[in-house]
Amino acid sequence: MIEILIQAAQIFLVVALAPLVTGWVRLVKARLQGRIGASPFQPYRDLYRLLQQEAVVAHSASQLFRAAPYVTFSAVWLAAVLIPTFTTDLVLAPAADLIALVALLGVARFWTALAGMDVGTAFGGLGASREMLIASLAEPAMLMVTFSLSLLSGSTAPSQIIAFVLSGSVGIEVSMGLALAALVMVAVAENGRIPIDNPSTHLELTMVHEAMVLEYSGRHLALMEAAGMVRLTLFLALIGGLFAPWGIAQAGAGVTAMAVGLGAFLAKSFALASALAVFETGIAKMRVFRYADFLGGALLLGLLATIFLYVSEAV
Amino acid sequence: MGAGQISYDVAHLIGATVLMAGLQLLYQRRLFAVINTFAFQALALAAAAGWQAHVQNAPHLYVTAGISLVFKAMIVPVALHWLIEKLGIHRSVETAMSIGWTMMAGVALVALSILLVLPVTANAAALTRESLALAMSVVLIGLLMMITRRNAVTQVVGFMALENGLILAAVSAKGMPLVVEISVAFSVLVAMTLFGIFFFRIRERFDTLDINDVETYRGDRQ
Amino acid sequence: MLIVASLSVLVLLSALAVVAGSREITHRLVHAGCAAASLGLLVAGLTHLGIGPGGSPSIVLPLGLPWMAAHFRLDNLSALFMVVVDLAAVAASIYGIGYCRHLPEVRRVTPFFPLFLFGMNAVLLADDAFMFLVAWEFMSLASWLMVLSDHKSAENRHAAVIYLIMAAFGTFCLLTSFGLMAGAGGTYTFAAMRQAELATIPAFLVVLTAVLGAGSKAGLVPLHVWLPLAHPAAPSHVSALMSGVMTKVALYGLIRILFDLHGDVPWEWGAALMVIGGASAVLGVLYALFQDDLKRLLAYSTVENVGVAVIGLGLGIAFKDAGEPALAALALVGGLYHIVNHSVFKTLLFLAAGAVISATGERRLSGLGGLLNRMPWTGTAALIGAAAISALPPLNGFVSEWLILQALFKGPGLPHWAMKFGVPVVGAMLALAGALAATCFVRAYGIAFLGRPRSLAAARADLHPTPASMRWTMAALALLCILLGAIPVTVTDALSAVVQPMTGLHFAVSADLGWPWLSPVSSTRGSYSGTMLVMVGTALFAIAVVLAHGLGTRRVRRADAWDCGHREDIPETQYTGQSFSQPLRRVFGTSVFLARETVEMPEPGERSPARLSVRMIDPVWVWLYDPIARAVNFIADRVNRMQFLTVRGYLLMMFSTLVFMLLVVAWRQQP
Amino acid sequence: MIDRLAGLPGLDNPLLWILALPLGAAGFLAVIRDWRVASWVNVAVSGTTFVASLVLLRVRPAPTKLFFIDDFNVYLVVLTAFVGLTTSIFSAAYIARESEGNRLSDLHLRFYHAMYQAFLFTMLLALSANNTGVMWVAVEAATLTTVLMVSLYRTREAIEAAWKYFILCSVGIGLALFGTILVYLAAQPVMGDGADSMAWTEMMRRAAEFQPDLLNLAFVFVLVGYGTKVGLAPLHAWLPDAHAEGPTPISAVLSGLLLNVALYALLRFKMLLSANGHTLSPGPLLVVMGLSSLFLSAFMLYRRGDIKRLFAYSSIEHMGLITFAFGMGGPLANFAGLLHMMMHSLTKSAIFFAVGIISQNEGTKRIADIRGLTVSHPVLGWGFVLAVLAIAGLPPMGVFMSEFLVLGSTFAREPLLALPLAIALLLAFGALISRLQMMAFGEPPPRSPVQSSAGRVSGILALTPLWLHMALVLVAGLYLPAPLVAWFHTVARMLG
Repeated sequence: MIEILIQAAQIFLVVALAPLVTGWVRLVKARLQGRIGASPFQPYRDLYRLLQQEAVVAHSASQLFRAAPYVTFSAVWLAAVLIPTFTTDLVLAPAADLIALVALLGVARFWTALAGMDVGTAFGGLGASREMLIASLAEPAMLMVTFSLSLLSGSTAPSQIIAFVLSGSVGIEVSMGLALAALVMVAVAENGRIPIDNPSTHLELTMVHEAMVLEYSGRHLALMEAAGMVRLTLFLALIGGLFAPWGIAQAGAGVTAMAVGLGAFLAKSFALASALAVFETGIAKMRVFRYADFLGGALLLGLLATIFLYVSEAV
Repeated sequence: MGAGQISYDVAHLIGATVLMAGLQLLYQRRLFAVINTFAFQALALAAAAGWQAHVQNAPHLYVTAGISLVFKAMIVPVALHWLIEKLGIHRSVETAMSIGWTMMAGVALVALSILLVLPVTANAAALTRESLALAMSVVLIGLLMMITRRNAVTQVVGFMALENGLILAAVSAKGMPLVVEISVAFSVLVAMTLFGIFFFRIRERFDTLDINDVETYRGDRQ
Repeated sequence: MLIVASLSVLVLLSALAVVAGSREITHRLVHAGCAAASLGLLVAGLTHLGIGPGGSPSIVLPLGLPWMAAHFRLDNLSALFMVVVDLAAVAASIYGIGYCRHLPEVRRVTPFFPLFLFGMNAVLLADDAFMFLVAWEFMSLASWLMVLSDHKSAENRHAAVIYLIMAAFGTFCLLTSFGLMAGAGGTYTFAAMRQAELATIPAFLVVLTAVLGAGSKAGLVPLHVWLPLAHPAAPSHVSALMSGVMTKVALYGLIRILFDLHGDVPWEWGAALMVIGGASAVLGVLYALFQDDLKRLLAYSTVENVGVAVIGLGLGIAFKDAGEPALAALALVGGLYHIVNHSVFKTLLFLAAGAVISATGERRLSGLGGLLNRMPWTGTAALIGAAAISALPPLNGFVSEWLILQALFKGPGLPHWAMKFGVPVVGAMLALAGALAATCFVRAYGIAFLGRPRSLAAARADLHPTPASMRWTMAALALLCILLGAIPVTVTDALSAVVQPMTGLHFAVSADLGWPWLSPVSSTRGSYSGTMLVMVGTALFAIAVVLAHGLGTRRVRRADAWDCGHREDIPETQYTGQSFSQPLRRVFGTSVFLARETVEMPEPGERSPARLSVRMIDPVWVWLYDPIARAVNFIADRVNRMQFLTVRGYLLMMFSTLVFMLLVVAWRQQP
Repeated sequence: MIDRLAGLPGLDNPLLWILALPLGAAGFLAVIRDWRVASWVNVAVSGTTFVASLVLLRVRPAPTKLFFIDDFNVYLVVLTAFVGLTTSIFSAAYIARESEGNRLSDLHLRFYHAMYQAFLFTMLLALSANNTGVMWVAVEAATLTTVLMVSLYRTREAIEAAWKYFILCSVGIGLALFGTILVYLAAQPVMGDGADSMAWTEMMRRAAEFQPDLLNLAFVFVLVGYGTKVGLAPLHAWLPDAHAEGPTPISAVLSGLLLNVALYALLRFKMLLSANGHTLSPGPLLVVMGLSSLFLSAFMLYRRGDIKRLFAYSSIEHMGLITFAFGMGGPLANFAGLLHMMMHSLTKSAIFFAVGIISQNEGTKRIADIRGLTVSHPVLGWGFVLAVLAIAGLPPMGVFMSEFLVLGSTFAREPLLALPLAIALLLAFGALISRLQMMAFGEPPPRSPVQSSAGRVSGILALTPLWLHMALVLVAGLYLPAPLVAWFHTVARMLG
């Protein structure tokens, strides 16, 4: 019974928290750029406003165009539901390990890209094409990260990995570092942040994600935006959970532990969000055809991470 | 035994003559000489057959002797002379390989056949082993002649020399039946060859049927 | 009994098609009959799987080689593949009832279609090498004739000849394999081969030739060249079978030899197979990414999926040789699962392609577009198929890839250093292939079914409604894609029963979490449950809908596309297949296919449009096949001169042969 | 003379009829004026000969001095009689069509029919001869008759082909005779003078005592001699042209029967060697010649533009395969060789039937000009496709079974030899299939098909043999009758 409640809590926590995290990132960026910036709660208002507006759908659009936002959002949400945030003791956790998480994000991407192509405008295709280019390199990188983590901990389930890391049997592993680096790069790419993509640009030739959702409006756009926010939260939670799991509540922990876990989770998330903001402010966006190098690098890091395990085993 | 000795010597002598005639065929430069030499070889063959008939007292061999005497030693040479006149064939032998080399090759073939036959026929009658070696060399020389001489006539002669060798082997194989049939069959072949040369107007060589058109047909040129 | 009946029905049907081929009803009748017959076979296979392990006794017919009759036998493995084959066969046949009307040369298809089905089933049932090869060639022959059915186009004839030659190559290879296993005795029964003790080198050759032979039919790189030519050339429901099923029959042959007849294959071969599989997967999907022809794209993606399955098999061999039956079973189950899945969604996609072609008469992506609005059934089915083949949960494609990855992640546990370092690389290849597959099918589906029609034919697609038989088959297959993904555990249990004789271990893929949870080896290893995902996912979807509609409005207004304010209604401005794959072409094409882009800009003031032309060369052709062809031509030219010698020349050849042999004898006779 | 007459079979002996019928018919046909009657008489005689030969399956006549029937030649005799019959049926139709075009005068046709029967006679004689000399004479006579028929059209090409054929084969025959004499010399010391030491039945019994070295020598000559007639490379030169230029029925019997007869002669001598046991093994020589024929023809196939030459070369290929099989020896390979002899003669003659009709319909022999047969003439076209697929070695036709056995057994014993074999077969396969597709599929050339009623009748008449042969080959591919298998096994054992 209690597990069910925890799970339910998690389900709504991620959705509730996601806009705030995004808002926080924007705020920090604004401050770093010397602006006052909107309040971190602005995203909630934006989403609500969009929900109120009527949805405009192009004549040439098909049913897929209207279904896509819901599917995308629920896929990302489902992924976010299954990863440990403040506790590893989730009923649904066994339903999907890291591989399945990657694939769930893939579902969201699949639909978004198709939706981008559905109206039949040049920009939609452009966005979809670039998005898939990024994905087809980022996804393998993510899987290689999973590979090395599962080699290290003997499991692909996040909860198990966290348990393993917490057990302290892992020292300072080179491969852990490499995996972390790869995961961060993937996260940047997946969430369409600088240097891969600029979430706040509408400069036509540099858009990726924005170009796909260009035709959306009203609640459809709201769902797409929300999906993006949840995805960001998800990745922050993942990085924080896998590589700095301290404070997270283990199975069978009491309420206090849960509270601690929640606090730790929020702290980690906002810290990482701030870090992201700093990072984004620091560097410039790269040209489309450098993506391959960037993400190929991530893939190779992931591969190296697995290889290094034997090196450290061998010595 | 004496008689055996004598019969052996004579047979050997005649066989050797046939072979010599064969080698001489390779040596000739003029068509008529070739034909005459061939006639001489046929004569020798007839003698060999006759002698074998006498020795093995196998009467049917006299038929073979008769055939080679009448048909090969007389009719064929005459026919060839007539052909040459009729078709106006060049009188000189075109060689694809110089006389000297041909002779050497011929000798080598003789050596080869002796090398092959003599050791293996140890238990055969002495009579046969000698003439078998001779016959084989004649056969090979005939084939050699067909290859190294360009004229139609010389090639026919080569073929007939080859066949003389076979008859020689046949007659000297003690008590071999069907020799007559075989020699008859061969005479038919020879006849057809001559007929063909005449009928198809083969002036120069087997290869082209008609000298008039240059490009000869060899089957689906694409 | 049922099997024999169904098979004989098939033969009779083809006879019927020959006799009464002139009437249109015959063709529909034949296809219906095929559906019934293959349904019978399907039932037979399923019941046998239901009974559980232990093959039925071998049936002996007084056919084939006189001294060893013809043996037939149905064991779990063949039963599984029988299910795979006939599932697709039923679908294709029913589809054919409606589809055969659209065929240009239907009289050249119907007679061979039943024979094709017959051949494939016979391969699975054969229990001796002779019958196996007869059926194998029979299968090739029938499909060759159907590839040739539209024989007026030179392209198809070219495809057909290459196909048949490659098939013959494969047969010769398998013949070698069997010949070596049978030994000089000439007892070609599988039972005898299982007992055969092989020395090192023959054993090596057996596996090598088996891989070459089965691989060439399954379309493993670099023996895949015929596949993308031949599969598209056939009528779509035949292409579906060739691509979705015939390649599986080839894999059956591979499994039969490597795991059953030969028994103990060394791990090096496992490694080799994994590398081949990885290469096929990546190259296949890359080829597919750059195709403009819808059916050829699907054919290339077949190469990829076969590669994925083969990775599983190779891993299975490696684990088995390393004495890890549990993991071997896991890998094999993954491989077999992928085989099942691919047969379903590849059939579905080819059938959809067929529907598209018969509605629009257009095979090129660049001529399609906007079909989802005009062909909703086909569009929806194809969408599910595309999602499944892109390995998206909760559909079936994902489950098999998940299983193979799970096995792969254990690969570094193998004792050999080659594997320790090789497996991660193969893993990367597999992951890359999966991601690229998603891209490939986003492209294919997006260009063909979404956006605005790129040609008049595509715009008028709704004027040619798809016949019911076609629609229902596609719907059924799409449903199957979901089902196989939603209840993975049920499937894996059946598969592990099939795998048991191969690994000698009964192995529950849902270890200790119980039914809906797919948790191989142990519950802490990582687990997956399609069932749960479906349930929770739908729940969340519902919540999302309720939230969005509850908090906001439900009003929708149709308007022109905004497109950043550029108003235009020229469909040509859409992204095309070419432009979609252009970034990836820059990334991979230049290195793999030596792709070169050239832009011709018109002179200033000229009206002619600027052109971007892309040249890509297929390395396999350039480096492997062209040289062979050149060599053959060269030698043929030289040899051909012997046709034009003079009589004297020929006599010379005779003479030298004679003298040569005499010399040989003289030499050999020296005491 | 007396002993020779004693060699003849008695009236109760089916063999007498099998031999006497064609011989008599040859004389009779020479005097029939009307070719229509003649062609039907031809069919009738061949039919009765075939029936008579069927008797051999039941009663096995006792061997005489000159003639005998054993497990080996019985099936060849029946096969020869059968293909003789079917070919005569085909030839009736073929001649009818030819005479429409007035390519052949009545005199030529009389000559043709007479020679046809004479040819059948010589082949049956060669097969059933119990005496090496008689066999030799028969083969020589067969050469002569066929030479005359090859030159029937009197075109330059025909005459040149005939000439080439004549010269090469007479030389070959000569060498074969020398080999025969050598064998006699090997036998004579053991078994004394006279016909006994030329009779197969006698020689086989006491072969072990013969002098091995002499047999080696003999076999070389026999191999080159009869090998020329078998058409083994590099002695093959006469074969393609002779097949291409003669009337198609003759090409059919040449490929289908004459090559078999020559091979049969060769194999008899091989049996002698293996019965002797102390000789050098003839296997290597056969294997080498077989492989050379396979490769030569495989490459030649790629350059052929003439449909009849194409299949002539494919005959060389298959003879090479058979020779290879016998060279490998062993129960499996020998069995396969015997089976392949049968399958090849059925299939190849069927192919030539088809080719004959095709070249008559299209009015050309150039492959490049033949297109879309399955469209323009479905029954003929598909029959042709079936036949070519069969000869290419695709199941379920019989050729596949024999090729399977040859390859399988060779791989089991000599993988290094099997590899080139497989390569050559694959090469030939490729060439045949590509040509087949060219001819059978694609857009047929625009031509108004002029089908006179007579033409249609003769068309059906011409197609029956083709489909009959294919049916047999198909059945044989799936099921072989037990007695045939038993014969093959005994012969395979004799061949060692």
